[in-house]
Amino acid sequence: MSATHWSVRQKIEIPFQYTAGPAVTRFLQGLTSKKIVTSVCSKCGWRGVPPLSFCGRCWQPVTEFRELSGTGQLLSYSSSGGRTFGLIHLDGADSSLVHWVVADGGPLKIGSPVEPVWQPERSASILDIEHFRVMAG
Amino acid sequence: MSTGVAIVGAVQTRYEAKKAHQTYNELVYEVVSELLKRTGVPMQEIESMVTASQDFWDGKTISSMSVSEVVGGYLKSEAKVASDGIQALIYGAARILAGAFEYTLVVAHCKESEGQGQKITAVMFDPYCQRPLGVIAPTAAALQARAYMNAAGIGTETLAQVSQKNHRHAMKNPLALRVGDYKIEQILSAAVYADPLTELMAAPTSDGACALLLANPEKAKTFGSRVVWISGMGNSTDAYWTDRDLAQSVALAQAAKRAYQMAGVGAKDIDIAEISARCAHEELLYGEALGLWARKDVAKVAASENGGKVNPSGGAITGNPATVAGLTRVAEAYLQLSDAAGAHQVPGASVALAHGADGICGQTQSVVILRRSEA
Amino acid sequence: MATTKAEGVEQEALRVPFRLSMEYEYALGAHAERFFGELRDHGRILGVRCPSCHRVYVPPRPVCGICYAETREWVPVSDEGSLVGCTVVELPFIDPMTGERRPVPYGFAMVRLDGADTAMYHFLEETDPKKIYVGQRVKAVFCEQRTGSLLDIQNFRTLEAR
Amino acid sequence: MGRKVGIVATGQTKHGPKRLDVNLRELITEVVTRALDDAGLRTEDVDAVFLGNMEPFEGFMFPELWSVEGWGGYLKPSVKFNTGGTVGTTTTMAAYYYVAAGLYDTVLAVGFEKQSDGHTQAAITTVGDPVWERTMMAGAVGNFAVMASTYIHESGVTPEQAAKVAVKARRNACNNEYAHLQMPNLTVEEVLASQILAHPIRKLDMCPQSDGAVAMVIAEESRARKLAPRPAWIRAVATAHEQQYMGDSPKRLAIMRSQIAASQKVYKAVGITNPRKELDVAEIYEVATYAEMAMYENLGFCERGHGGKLIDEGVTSMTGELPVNPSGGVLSTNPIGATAMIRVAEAALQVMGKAGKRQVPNVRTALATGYGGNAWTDALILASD
Repeated sequence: MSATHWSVRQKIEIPFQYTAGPAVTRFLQGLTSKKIVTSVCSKCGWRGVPPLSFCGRCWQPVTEFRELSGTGQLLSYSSSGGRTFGLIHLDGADSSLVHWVVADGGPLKIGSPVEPVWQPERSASILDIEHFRVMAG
Repeated sequence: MSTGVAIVGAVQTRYEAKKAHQTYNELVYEVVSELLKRTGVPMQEIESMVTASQDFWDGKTISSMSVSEVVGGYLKSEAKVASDGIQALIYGAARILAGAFEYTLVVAHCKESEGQGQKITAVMFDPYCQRPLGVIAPTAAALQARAYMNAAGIGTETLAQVSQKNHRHAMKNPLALRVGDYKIEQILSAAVYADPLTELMAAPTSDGACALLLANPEKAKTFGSRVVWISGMGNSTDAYWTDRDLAQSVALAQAAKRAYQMAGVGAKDIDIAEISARCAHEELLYGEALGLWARKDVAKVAASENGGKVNPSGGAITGNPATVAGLTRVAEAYLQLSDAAGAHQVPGASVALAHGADGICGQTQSVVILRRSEA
Repeated sequence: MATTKAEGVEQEALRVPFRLSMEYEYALGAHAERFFGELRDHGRILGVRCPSCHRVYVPPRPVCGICYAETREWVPVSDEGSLVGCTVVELPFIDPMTGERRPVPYGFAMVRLDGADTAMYHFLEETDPKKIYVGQRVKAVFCEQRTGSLLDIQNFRTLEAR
Repeated sequence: MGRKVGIVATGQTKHGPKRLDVNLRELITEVVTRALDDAGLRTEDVDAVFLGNMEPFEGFMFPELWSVEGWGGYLKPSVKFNTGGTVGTTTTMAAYYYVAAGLYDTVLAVGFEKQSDGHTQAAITTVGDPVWERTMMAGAVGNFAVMASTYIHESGVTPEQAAKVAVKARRNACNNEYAHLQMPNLTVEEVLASQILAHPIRKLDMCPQSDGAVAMVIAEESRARKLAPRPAWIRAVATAHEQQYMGDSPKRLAIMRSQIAASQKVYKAVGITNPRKELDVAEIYEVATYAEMAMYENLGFCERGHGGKLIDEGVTSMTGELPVNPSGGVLSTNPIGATAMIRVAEAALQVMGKAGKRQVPNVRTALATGYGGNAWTDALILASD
């Protein structure tokens, strides 16, 4: 209770488990084998990360999936709480991927080339990518 | 041209960092009771209410239940929009245009101080690939800010100028939370909100509520100069934040086009624009999409007082809570066109634009065009 | 990972866990402050009366929704009342305030205190469903130490049997 | 009263306890595809989309914006609602008002919920006020148990009569390919023997939790006539709220003030004075067996206290004078964000003559209701020309 006014502190604590569905499952499973998978719409060519099983623009199922190289370019970055978040344009994808980024091979600036650094132990989670590092040159 | 729906009154609370003295029904009763007093319309004559609030901000499933009684909803038609209050206003107008109700009360409330803002915004993010990283709304806004600065070729000084202008305007707005004649250097060196945005380039945590009364043309006749007509409305939904170019708002450009078409006006006819920008870069980005200025001119726009026609109220950056910020813009546009804006009144305006957005990096965009009545 | 056969597709169903865990500090507001101040300091329960229809509301609130009239008059109500509706919960569900299963069985009811026109949710001491019934007279059991919370009333004890 | 507006097409998923084969976006796509196919439309033909669901059940703020590609929403106007159990009917009514106002001509209404991803009773408990109710509340089960005890006291209905409601619901559901619980051989004894959740509510007295979605295409008159041979016209709509706290309505279910008010508003609007005779079918939002009987009384299907008699006499069975919930109702299917809209969709199927095995013969006028929060009510009357 604050000095002058009363309040009650309470928690809302509820466990969730989000069903990934076929396309996102394929993406997460790809991470266990160090692969970044995108979906490709046969009509408009949109390459989604995480992949889509249905294209909302063309209103048709998506059945083609591709493995990306994993490299990309930094679209933007922002550091807070001792960590730097990067918005990454992956080569061969249209969606951007947000992840942690580290300068390493060069400074963090828009356009810097980046590549994923993989965790030794992987469990079909986005955290299987430890972070993206700026590549040299 | 009028759509046939008028605003006849608008009331806001003072926006404060923490309204520890009020629970939700008291907060909302404050604005609704004042609105009924100012308009002279008793609750018995109002059958339709549209509210806007968010379960995660209120820490309650069905957040509208807390205010059902104080908005006069007992045995009446209240519905809750789970998005920015400007959407509740558009839905309220639709109810009147459908001929179903003579009046509609529109109310938005939020107490950001009661929840943990960071954690609350985290649940807007993709649960598979984004939430595990700890991404929260300030991070996404900062990523957008840097992308926009890069695309528009501007630096943080330009953002500081936008913030300076708004906080100066707020000095004439008694309801504004954060007010001050800040120096550019002060804004640039303020604590980090989320790099590159400093705390003075982003809205502080705030509590507040806002209520408007809509009326059909027949009822509006009795309100004389306090009548302001809704002459255009537009809304659009953008792609998810990681599936679009964050440096522009295609959805806002489309929402504005729809509203301009309905109102029979263009961007050049807008005398006052209240843009719902809780971060400095959003005002410039959204102003582009609204056709108020071109990207190549944003540095000049930020440096000029722009005739004081953008956010005379000080805007959302001075502290308007989520879900309320857009309805606050409509309220401020109404006050300008009914000559009730007091110290921050801009003389001679006849067409005003109010904008609202919600979701990550403004994924849902709404525009309302108001016109002074010729009475 | 559970495997399921749904809609004809054998599917390795992956599910990503997330623990929603948020803390809130809810302001009580003027009416609840008055109610709980009285409860803490004098062990008395207050309702607020509508000037138009004279209904006495517990919990108190700023306006009577029926008349849309401001409720300004505070009136004491009894710590005894009757059960408007009652139950004993046997289903162990996840309590959102802890994230764990709430211990069952526990009794709770809508209790209309003498002098109030509305009823209030509270715990019942009794947990045998055969020993509670609508209309039954009950009395508040106050805690020794009162801190200004609804749980200053530990629960309601039945005063009679069928 | 604005333009004439009709429901021309509907789509539903196969509702079930747990859809592990789709995420939320894919669940929505499944149902929007079915509704558009039913109307013979493409997404480009849709002017705006109205969505309803309960974010706390998904642990997700703006789930409809994350799912935007799932309902073809890119650069489309859209509005999101969250009003508890009534969200499906409230979303439908919003779509109706926008089209009646002439703002849009052809719109989609979508209700969705994936409850298996979360914990529904926990989330429903946060419906309770944190200061006054949450500590005692036990989700919807606890609320309905308390309300049922009051109704039993007022009307004298018996657990056997309640069990008959459960049997009617789960047997009707066998004629509904979308229903979650289909129990052709369910008996009264089985219901009475099912596990107690909160006295007097047993497991089979209570609705299930489901994953599921529903979508409807709603259009103004001229388009509606082109899109459907027999549109289900939305003839009257009403919402009536309760006061703020659970205990404000003393006899909450027994005398449901909001349901009496909302139903009388829609009856008056279409000139109905004896709903039991003048309605051909009703899809009501009953949550629990005792609630269905109480709602018969509040909806004016019978006198006060006669809810049990109506069940005993089979008045509300498929062969009765006023069939109630041919779809199996909420007792058979409950994806909360969709549940109230499923009532409207099923009522529309009856009026359009497209209800297949659960079709009540020559339906001209149907009632659909939504129940939400602390017993407030949405009511709609659908009718053919």
